[in-house]
Parts: sequence; structure tokens; C-alpha cells
Amino acid sequence: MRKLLMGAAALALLAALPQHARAQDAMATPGKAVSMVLLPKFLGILPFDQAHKGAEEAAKELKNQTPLQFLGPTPQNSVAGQIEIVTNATTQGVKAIMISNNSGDQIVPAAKAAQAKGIKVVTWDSPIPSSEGEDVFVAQVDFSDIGKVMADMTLDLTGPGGGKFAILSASPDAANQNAWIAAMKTALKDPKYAKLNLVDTVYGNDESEKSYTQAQALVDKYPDLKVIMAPTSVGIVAAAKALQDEKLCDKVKISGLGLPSELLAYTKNGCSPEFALWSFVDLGYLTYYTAYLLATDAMKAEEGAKFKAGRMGEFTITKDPTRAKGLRVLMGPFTVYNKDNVEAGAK
Amino acid sequence: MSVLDRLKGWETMMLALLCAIVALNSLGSPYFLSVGNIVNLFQLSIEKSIVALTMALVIIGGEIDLSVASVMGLAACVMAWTFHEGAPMPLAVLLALAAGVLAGLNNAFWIARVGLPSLAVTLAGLIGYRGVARILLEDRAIGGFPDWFNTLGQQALIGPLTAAILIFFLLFLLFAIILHGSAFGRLVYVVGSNVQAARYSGVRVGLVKSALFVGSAFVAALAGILYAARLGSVRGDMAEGFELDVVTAVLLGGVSIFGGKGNLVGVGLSLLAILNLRNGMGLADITGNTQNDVIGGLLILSVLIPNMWQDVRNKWKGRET
Amino acid sequence: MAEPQEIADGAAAVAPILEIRGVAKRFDATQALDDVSLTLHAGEIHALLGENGAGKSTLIKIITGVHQPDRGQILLAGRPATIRSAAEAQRLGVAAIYQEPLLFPDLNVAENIFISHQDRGAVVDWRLMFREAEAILAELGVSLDVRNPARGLTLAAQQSVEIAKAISLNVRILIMDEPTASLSAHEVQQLFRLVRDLKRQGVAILFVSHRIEEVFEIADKVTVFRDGRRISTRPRLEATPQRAIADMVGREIDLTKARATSARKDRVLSVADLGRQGVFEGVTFDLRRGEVLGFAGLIGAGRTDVGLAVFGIEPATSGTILIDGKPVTIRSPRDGMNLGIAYVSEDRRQLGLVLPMSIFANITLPVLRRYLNRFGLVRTSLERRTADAFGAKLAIRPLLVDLEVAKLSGGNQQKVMLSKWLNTNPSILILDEPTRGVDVGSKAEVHAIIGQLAAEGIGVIVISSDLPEVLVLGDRVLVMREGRQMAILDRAQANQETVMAAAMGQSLAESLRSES
Amino acid sequence: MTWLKRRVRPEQIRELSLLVLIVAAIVMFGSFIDGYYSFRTFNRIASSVAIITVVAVGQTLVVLTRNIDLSVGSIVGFTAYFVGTLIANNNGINPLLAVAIAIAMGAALGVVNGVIVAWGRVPAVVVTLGTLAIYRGVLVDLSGAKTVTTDSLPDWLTGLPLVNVTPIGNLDIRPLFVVALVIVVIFQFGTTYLSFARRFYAIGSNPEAAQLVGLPMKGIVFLAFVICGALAGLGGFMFLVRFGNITVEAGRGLELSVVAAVVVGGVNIFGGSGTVLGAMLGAVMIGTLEQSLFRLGISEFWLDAVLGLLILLAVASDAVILQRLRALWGGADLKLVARGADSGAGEQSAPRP
Repeated sequence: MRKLLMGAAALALLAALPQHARAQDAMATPGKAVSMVLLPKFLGILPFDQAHKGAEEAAKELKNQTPLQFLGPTPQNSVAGQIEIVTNATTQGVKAIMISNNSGDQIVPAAKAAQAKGIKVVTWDSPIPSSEGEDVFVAQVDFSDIGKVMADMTLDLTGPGGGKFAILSASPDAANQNAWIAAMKTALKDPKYAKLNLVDTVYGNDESEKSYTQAQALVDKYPDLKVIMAPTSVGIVAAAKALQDEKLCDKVKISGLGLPSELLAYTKNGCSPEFALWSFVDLGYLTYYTAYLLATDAMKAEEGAKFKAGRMGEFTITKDPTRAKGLRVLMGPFTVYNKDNVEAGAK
Repeated sequence: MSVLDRLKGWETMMLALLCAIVALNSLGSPYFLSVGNIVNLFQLSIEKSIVALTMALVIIGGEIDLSVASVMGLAACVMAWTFHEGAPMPLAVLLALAAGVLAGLNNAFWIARVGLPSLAVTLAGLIGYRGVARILLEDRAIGGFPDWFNTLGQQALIGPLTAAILIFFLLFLLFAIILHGSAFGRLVYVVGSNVQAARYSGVRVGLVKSALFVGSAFVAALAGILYAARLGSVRGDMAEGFELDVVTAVLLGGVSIFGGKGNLVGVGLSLLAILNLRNGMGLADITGNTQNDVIGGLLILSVLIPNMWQDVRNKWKGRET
Repeated sequence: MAEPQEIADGAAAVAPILEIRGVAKRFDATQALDDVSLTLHAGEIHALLGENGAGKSTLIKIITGVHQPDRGQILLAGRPATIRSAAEAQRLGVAAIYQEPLLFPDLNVAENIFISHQDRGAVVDWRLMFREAEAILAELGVSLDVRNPARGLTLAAQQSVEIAKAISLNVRILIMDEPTASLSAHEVQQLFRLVRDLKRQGVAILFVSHRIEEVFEIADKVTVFRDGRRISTRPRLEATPQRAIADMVGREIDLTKARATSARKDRVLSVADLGRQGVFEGVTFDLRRGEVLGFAGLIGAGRTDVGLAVFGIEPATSGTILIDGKPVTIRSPRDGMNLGIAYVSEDRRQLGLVLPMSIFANITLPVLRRYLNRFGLVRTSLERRTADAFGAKLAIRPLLVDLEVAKLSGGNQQKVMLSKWLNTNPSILILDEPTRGVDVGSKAEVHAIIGQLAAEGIGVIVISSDLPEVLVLGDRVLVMREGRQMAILDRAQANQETVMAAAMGQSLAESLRSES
Repeated sequence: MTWLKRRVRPEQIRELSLLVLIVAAIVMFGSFIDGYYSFRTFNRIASSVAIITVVAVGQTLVVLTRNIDLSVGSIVGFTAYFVGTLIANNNGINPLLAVAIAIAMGAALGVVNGVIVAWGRVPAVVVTLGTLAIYRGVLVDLSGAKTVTTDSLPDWLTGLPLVNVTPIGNLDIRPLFVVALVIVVIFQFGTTYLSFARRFYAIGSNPEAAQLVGLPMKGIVFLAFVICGALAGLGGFMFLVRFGNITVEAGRGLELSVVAAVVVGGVNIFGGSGTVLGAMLGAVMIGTLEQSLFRLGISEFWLDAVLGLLILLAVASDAVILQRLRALWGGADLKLVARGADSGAGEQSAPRP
């Protein structure tokens, strides 16, 4: 154990030497043996699996001799599970942990402990709100953009006349969901959305059944509801199905963030004519590159650091404007899907 | 086979199991036997372990308390909320404990006074207390507690041991003494074995049961607070779903779900076994569901195998005569 | 009461319907049955006597297919039979009725009667079932609402349902294991009428009881067991209670000698116009120090309820209780105990003892606080000493104070219960059915103990359905009927007839008249 | 009155008390929510209750025998997911065959529970607490994180929830509800009129007696678990039909709602008494509350608290009403009950889960 610590320390020293590294893009030197852990919110749903694919792709490119560990908790003990995995990874002295954080700031102590052991902590998909214990956050897109896009799509669906809409979120405890909802609320202050009226926010806990009944309940409670905005891949499909079953798709539209492959049918039958998402494959790919670079000390997690991420090209570490402090790598862009491009996206 | 023998048999079995697990783990991972890991191994589910102690008493007393996890959440949320509303931390902690006691009194009232089945009452509690926690925090996550509080859950106090771990061992001793040494403990067994006989012997059954449920809720609240201290921030979903893990640990400890049988040594051993198992699998990069599979299977086999063994023995006896 | 002509047609000797040859059964250490042989003829009532653990119940369990014999064989109507299960026994026409009726409280009476019928088809025809059930019960001269769930039936009623059950299976062999243990004299007579009917119909009956006088009233043959062996089998006429008892316990015992009174002047308990809403009312009596007051009456007459009220488990709603002349209110068992009252329940297994716990834990339960050290921990050493002391005094066997009470015989369990309550140093001791299901040997001991306790100055109330017992023990006998106090008879007045008469509802005067 | 008393028993009309409570609740909601009395509301409650009910029926049988099956939630998820995948992979499959497979799959999982409980003599809580975890774990491990999506399913299946089985006027009743109703009716009659079904009650009511009477205890318990599993399997299929999109999380936590329904439905958790009908009413009670509370305009965050409270009150008032009924039926029985082995106290707080 002590040996390991010393090893880590030595690496850190070595890393400190080359100052010129910052001048041009940090390049990953392939073929190193770097043990890395990819930690999704929980196992069993598609987006995280796609991210895993992307990460594996990157791993192959970088010829990392140590295979990638894809470890996830079960949904019902996601928080405790994520903390446990981070702690065990720390014990094992891995080089980098990539977290899609489902535990809010509750992960901080564990993450800090990991950093203290020289482990690089990279968050993706969902950051650590306080950014403590986190080296950098690989943001799929700018959170405030998500807010705007959600507002735009809503306005699109209600038409210029505007009207009532409601939000169907994952769980009250999902940090990124809450961030996006907050972002949307700020976006709504813009006069051009004046006619949009957010009447309610409900939660489906990322369960199809709960989301389904919640969507139904919404249309019962607000007969003149125009749009349900569901920024969760599980929720949006369930909601679409619910309204289809209610034969209400012509009155109420579903939108939000979802997977084309899952929404294909609903986009074509007009239940969910418009929704947005980014590529989770790319997100996993980029995250892996970032973490690999940090773990091999080819790059340091500080503002302005530029690096090249294989096929995805060049990225820069910047301040995260959507959080008090903290750094982020902005992936982007959004794809807004509709009947024209959804089939392509579903491929 | 008398109860005593059976328990003895059970403990030896659990002990053997524990040794096997430890051996496997230390072979499986070089990190397993490091001090840091041993501490983590306790630390990572210390709150469940604490609650398991009182759950054992409740089940031995012939009842069950499914609301513990929600009470943990409730206490944590009450604490966070009052703190957020500007109350000094110590006060917030006290109020959280008070909330726990209140929840316990509520359970006790319906079970001991009105005489409803504890399963039904605490099932309602499981939903209801979580609900109250939600009302308080809604979609917020409240953190930023004073450092002394966070260190309570995160820093080592004595040697490598954190406050939570120390509290666990203290409570373990305390409850072991209460259950196996004190008059109350004796009454718990009596009530768990035969409520009516207890009543006819002038035992205040209602009082014993009330004590059990209030105690259970109080300790759950304490655990909730420690959990908050360990994680440094509180959310509405705190400790959701812990109740099943806790009950599992207790049953694996040889406590009879029908009450009246079991002891804390067994529960202690089963806790150790589970913690080591989870930790060992974690280090072997086995997580989530697979861990649950193993624990679940273990739970069943721990009762099934002895039964089978007994059957075989009886068969042989049959042949001899 | 016995009708002489009964005996004559009793010994109808044809090929034995049941023959047991050299059956043996061993459980771990104990040889429960050792080379036992027995024959049973159709239309014969064959009594089985023996102390608990003598092997009676093992034999019964073997005949009913619960156990398999290690050696020996069973012949039914001359043909060898192996009975593997209770169901199989029923198919072979063997049915058993046990001391505690085994009904299904949530099923209605009719269903209880027909539960074990395999031949009634897949679909239940309730109307038919109710009709048939009513018919059978009518045949037994019992009136019960067959739609009523069995829960809450009196023991007597449950017993008759059990018999109806047996009859409905048109049995050839009926085994009755202490069917009268929980019946009052009157109900016993009802039961015997049924038994004689069955006998006339040619049913062979194996009758087990601890009540010698009953056995000699009903049985044609008397077989005595001791220590897993058959000691003797005699026609009823040749047998005498004394000899039977001698065979059972291996020594002479007399259960008929009334104990010398030890009653003193001062009243330890006075109860005036005591009542509990809808249960009993107007109960008034004094209990003197050193006196034994018998409570007689049919099951459900309210005797036990008076006991429960005085002890505080189901507190009285009217009337007054004085202890040592001072008025007191008793709302809970604790109150009762603090006032020096002890109530030994009729139901050992459910209400009396914590079976899975040790002897000493049971004995110290009510006064556990006496055994705490200054840290509030229980001093088990002290507990064991207490248990040993009582064990020695009441001759609890085996005297291993750490032994589970469940492992003790009925008599010894009874002694543990007594010890438990004596340990509270009561001045008033209420004994409810103190010898129910207890064998003769232990019964005598229990009686002796009761006398001794009275002599020590304790006021004792004995509630018993065993009329001879009440008469032997009681200085006076309080008779109840349907929740009312009918009479208090002193030694001079009290005898089978007067007590029965009062229990059946005649006034004291009438009952005294009927006596002469 | 006396005639009535002779014919009917408190135990038989105990469901009445629950019915009263439900009606009271509905009237209450109706007075607060405009447009509450509508077929939409009815369908909401009906179809949300349908699945719970079907599973609760099976659970009832198990509970009657003094056991409990906590693995139903996992069984529902298991069948919903795998049958879903099966159908997704070959849309041509015969609907009835699909249903049969679902039921068989559930039954198979029930067999595992049943064997271990009946012949392994392991307490049901222990066994099903274990299989609750194992079944779910196996599901997640085998699934490879794929999700069954509506568009991968044939139209007859996705369309099923929309079918209106009563084309008369605006009367609108959905298939799932009908299925649940049919199941309830079948099992209500079954448990009342089939002699082998009566044994569920018998062995739960007094195991010792059942032993001595020679009832095949093991077989009966086993059967209860198998039926429970099979119905959970059917529930799984209904789950697939209703929600279309099935993640590996499908049906997580369902066991608690089911147990709640059974308990609220007045099935004695210690075995022996209670009816399938009661279980359904319990499910309806909870379903009505869940579905209606939201529309009262109560904030999302208040629902659970209120729901918990109402469930508690339902159980309590139900117990009180039943006691009143029993008392009405004559104190004598009550008195003896109160003293007997399984007295009021014993019945409720005796340690026999």
C-alpha cells in the first residue's frame, strides 16, 4: 500500500517537470497501463451503456493495457453504491475514476479521499454540484443551453400562442435534472417566452411506470395542458406512451431529452414531434480521453488546458459557468430530433 | 435440539463462513487486509449495521419495523432543514433525534395501544415518514454543515476509528448487555415467545413493545444523523430501501422471524460476514446486483443447509433403530 | 350413574377389530414403547390408564399413523396393516379425538366436521354440507350453528364438533385421548351418552383418561401402562381403582380422602357483588386465611372470569374487593400481584408458561425485578437457586433448572407454574384447573401441595371441572351457573348431587332437598 | 336481524367496512375535484389497480397459509422484461402463447420459492427476501442494459390498453381491468367453493390440526407459491402491455404495494382469514388514494406523507369496524376469543408474520 502511494507521488513529481506542455495541445501517449473506472449512475439503462461503448472505443485507440472497469450500483442504492465503488477504487489505487454523479454533494468526501491518493476524478453527464473532489466535468452540453433549448422546443410545440406546460423530471435528487430545470426557469424569464406558463413539476424516479402515471395525472389535473417537458430518457418515452394511450397526442405534446432509438415511433406519430439529445457514445469517448490524459499526467486539470481527443478533435478546459466554481470540458453539440432526422439518429 | 444448541450451532456456522470469506478476500485482493480497507469496510455501511442492532431486538420481540430507513431519512432531513432555517447545529441534531422518537411513539401507539399488526403500521410509516422528509427538503440537497459535524462522520477519532464505528461498537455492547443481561432483555424474549403468557404473568406487554419501537426509531434517527455526517449533505432520498438490507442481516444472524429466538452474537457475526463479503466482492470489481445475488443466496442457504443436514441425520437415525 | 345392563352387552367378543403385536418405539434415549400388545373388539370401550410418559400417547400416535413402530405389527380386522399417515389411518376407519380439540378457528363448524373428507368432490356444496353437519350434530343431540366459525366455541362445543368429525368419517376405531380433561361433570355425562351410542353402533373405542372414576364408569376393559410397558389388562368388573392406580404408579395412592381443613378466622379476601359487564355478576364470597374455596360449575359458567377479574387481567366493572378488610381496586395483573394475589391459569401452554424458555426463567418471570443486581442486570445464579429450591420442594422432575419447560411432562409443567406463582409469596392463590391433563401420581402430589399451602395460611381458590377434586380439596364450594353465583356449600352440604343440581340451576334449597 | 346474524358472519361482511371507506373516500374526492366522477377517473384507478390486484390475489393465497412472498416485484419485472424481449424479437408470436409463456415463467420462479419453503422448511420471509434480490439480479445481469421499447412490440400488444371492451355508448372499460376482475372472480369463487382451495385457510388457521387431520401441508404451501408466481407472471405480462417500455427496473418495489393492498384488504397477515375480494378492495383503496390525491392539487412532495397517513387510518378504522361487527354478533364469542389461545391481542400482535 505504502509503495503505491510513493509510486503515485513519484508520478506526480515527473508530471510537474515539463512546463511547455501547456503551449500546444496535450497529446495522449497511447500504450500506457492506466487502470480506470467508468461509473454510471446505475446499471441497466441504455444511455450509460452507450457511454460505455464510447469509452471502450477510446480505450482501444489509446491501447490502454489495463482493461476499463465499468462498475455501477443498483438504482435503489445508487448513492451508497457509488460511494462504495469510489472508495473501493481508491483502495485499489486506480489512476482515474469517471463518475456520472447521482449522489449530489454526498459523493464529495469519497471523491476527496480518492484525490488525496492521487486519483483523477472526472465527472461526466452529471457533475458534483459543489465541484469539490472533482478535477474536471465533461459536460455533454452547456447546461444553460439545455435550458434554452427546452424552452425553445416548448414554444415550438405550443406555437406562438404559448400556453401551459409541465415538467416531468427523473427524481427530486438528480443534480443535473435540477440544474437543467433551473436553467430552463431562468431562460423562461426572457420576454419571448412570456406566453409559456410552467404549471407544475413532477417526478417519475426514472421508472417507466411512475413516469407513465405521472404524465396521465398531469393531463387530468391540467385539462388545457399543451406540453410535457421530460428531460429524462426514461420519463420522455413513458410520457409519450401514456399520452398515446390517452389518445391525447393531438392536444398535448411530449418533448425533452430522449434517445432517438426509443422515441422513433412517437416522433413519427406526432406524440413527441421534437426532442433533443447528445451522443452518449461521444460523451463516453471524450470522458475517457480526458481522464486518460489527466491520469498519465499528459495534461493538468486547470483552466485553459487544451487537448486533442482522437476523432472528436480539440477541446479546452474552461471555468464552468453553470456552477459556482469548477472546471469543465464542453462537448456539445445538441441534436434536436424531429421526424426528418430521427430515423438517422436511431441507427 | 434445544434453542440454545441451535443458536450455538448457528454461531459456529456463521463463524466458519466469516473465516472462509476473510480468507478468500485476503487471497483475492492484496488491499483487503490493509487498515484503511478494514475501516472502510465498516464505515461504508456502518449506519445499516447500527440499525440492525435494534432491528434484532424488535424481531426477537416478535414484531418488525419496516420504517427504520424512512426514519433515518426523516431525521437527517429534519436536521438539515432546521439547520438550513438557521438553527444551531446541536439544536438541529437534538430536533432530529426528537423527530425519531416521535416517529417511534407513533408506531408504538398503533401497535402497542391500538393493537394493529406492526407490519401494516410500519409499512405505512415506511411511506409516510419518507413523505415528511420530502416535504421538508423537496428537491433540495442541503449541506455545508459545520466542520465538527462532518468530521464526526468522516475523520478518525481514536486510532483509525471514526465516531460512527465507535458508536456502533458501544451500542453493540450496550444492546448485548440489555438483551442478554437485563430484565428488559428477558422480557423481550418472553414477549416474543408468548405474548399471552407474558400478559398473564403481569408483564406490561404494551410497555415492552413501545420501548422496542421507540428505541428502534431513536437509534434509526441517530444512524440517519451519522449518515448525514458521513456524506456531508442531505437529500430526501437518504437511506431509501435500507430496511430490506437490515432485515436480511438480522435474519442471517439466526434471529427467528417468528420472534423469541436469536441473539446479538449471531447478528454481529452475520454483519461481519456481509460487510466482508460486500467489500471483498467490491475489491474484485463485483458490484450492484451480483452482490445482492450472493447475499440473497447466502441468506437462503444459511437456513436451508442446516435443515437438509438435519434431515439426512434423521434418516440415518431411522436406519440404526 | 352407570346403567348396569350396559356392561353386559359391552363385552361382545368377535374377531378383534384392532390387534397390536409386540410394538416397540424408541426416541433417541427413551424407549417410549417396549413390546406392547393389545386387542380391541368392535363395540368395546377399552380404557388406557397410565401416567404421562407411560407410552399411551405414543401408542395412539402409532395407531393413527403419526409415528411408525420400530418393531411389531398392527392388524386391522385380522389383516396386517401399515399406517403411514393420519390420512391413511382415516381411510382405514381410525380416528382420534385429542384433549385439546384441534379445530380450525377460521373455518365454520360444518367445514371443520368435513375438512378431512377426501370423497366430497372438488366443489363444496355449502347447503348440503350445512344440512349434513346439522344432521350429524342433531344425531349427537348437540345444537350448534354450523355456519358459525369455530373460533370462540366453548371447549365442550369444540369437543362435540370433534366427535361429529369422527362420526362423519364413519369410523370403526375411535381413539379418545383425554376427551374429558376440559369438560365439566355435566358435559362429561353428555359425552358418555355419545360414546355409548357409538359403542352400540359397533364402534371400538380406545379411551384414555386420568380420571379414574370416569374410566370405571364407562370402560369395559382397563389396560394400565407404565414406563412403556403394558402392566395389566382387566375386565372392568375385576379391576378396582385402587389396583389400577397401584399398577400405574407402582404404589398405593388414595385420591378420595378429603384433606383436613386448615381454615382460620381472618378473611384475607372478601368479594361483594362483583361483576363484569356481560360476563358475570353478583358474585359475593369471603376467603379465609388457610381456607380452600372450590369453584364448581359448567365450563363457561364464569368461574374463570371471576378469577381473572380478581387478579386483574379482565378487571371487574362492578362490585367491591376487600383484601385483609381494606377495599382495593385491581385494574391490571400488576395490581393483583402487588396485593399478594396469584392466578395459575388453566391453559398451561398458551397462558401459563413460556415453553421455549428455561425452568428458572419461567419461575422468576413475575418478580424478575427481585433478581436484579445494582446495575440492573439479572442475577441468574440467584434465579437458579430459587428454581432449585422450588424444584426440590415440589419435586419437579427432572430438576434441571436450565431445561426448556417444553420438555417437561404436564404434571411437572404444572409444578413449574405453581412454583412461579408461589415465588411471588401470594396470600391469595387462585388455581384454575390445577390438575387438568395431569396424571394420577402428579395429581396426588399437586393435591398434597395445595393442602400444604393452605396449611401455611394461604387462602386458596380452586377452580375445577373435576368435581371429585373440588369436593376433596374445598373447605367450601362456590357453584356458578351462566355468570351467576348459585350457592356456596360447606363440607356438610357439598356432594356430587348438590353441586350438580346447583350447577344445573336449582336454588340452594332445592339442591339440598334433592340431596335427601 | 337475528336471521341476518344467523346467515351472515362478521368475517364475511368484513369487506363491507372497507367498501364503506372506499365510497367515503371517493365521495370526499368527488366533492373537492370537479369532473372527478368520469370514466377517465374510473379508468385511471381501474388500470392502475389492475396489475397490483392480480398479484395481490396470488399474495393472498400465500398469506392465507401463514407465509409471505416478497419476491413478486422481481417476478413481475423478470417476466415483463423477458417476455417483452421475446415478443420484440419475433413479433409474429401468438398472443395467447406469449401470455402462457409469461404465466409459465412466473410459475417456474414460484416453484423455486415453494420448494425451498415447503420442503426446505425455510421461513418464507427468508426465502423470498433472498429471491427478491436474486431474481432481480439475474434479470439485470442477463439484460445487458437493453430496454424493451414500444416500437419494437407488435401493434396488437401496444394497442391493447386502448381497446374499449364495452362499445356501448360512452361506457369505457379497459381490458387490463377486465382481466383483473376475471381473476378476482375466479379466485373468489375458487377459494369459496373448491375443497382443495379451502385448505389454504385450514393450514393457515391451525397448522398443528392440519397436520393431525392429515392435510398435505407441504403440497398446499407449494401450490400457493406456484399460483402466486404464476399470477405475478401474468401481472408481468399486463405490466408489459400497459407500459410498453420495460427497463430492468420494471416492478421494483411492487412487493410493498402488494403487501400493503393485502394488509389493508383485511387479510390476516398471520394466516387463516381474509378473502381475495378483500385484497382487491385493499388495492382499490390504495389506488384510489394514489390516483386522486394528486388531483386535489396537493404538492408532489406531500403525496407520500398523506398516503402513509391514510393507509394507517384505513387499517385502523377497518380493525375498529370489524370489532364493532364482532361485538354486534354477540359478546360471548368475543369473550372466549379474548381469553383463548388466539385472542384479539394474540391475533394482532402474536409473533407470527
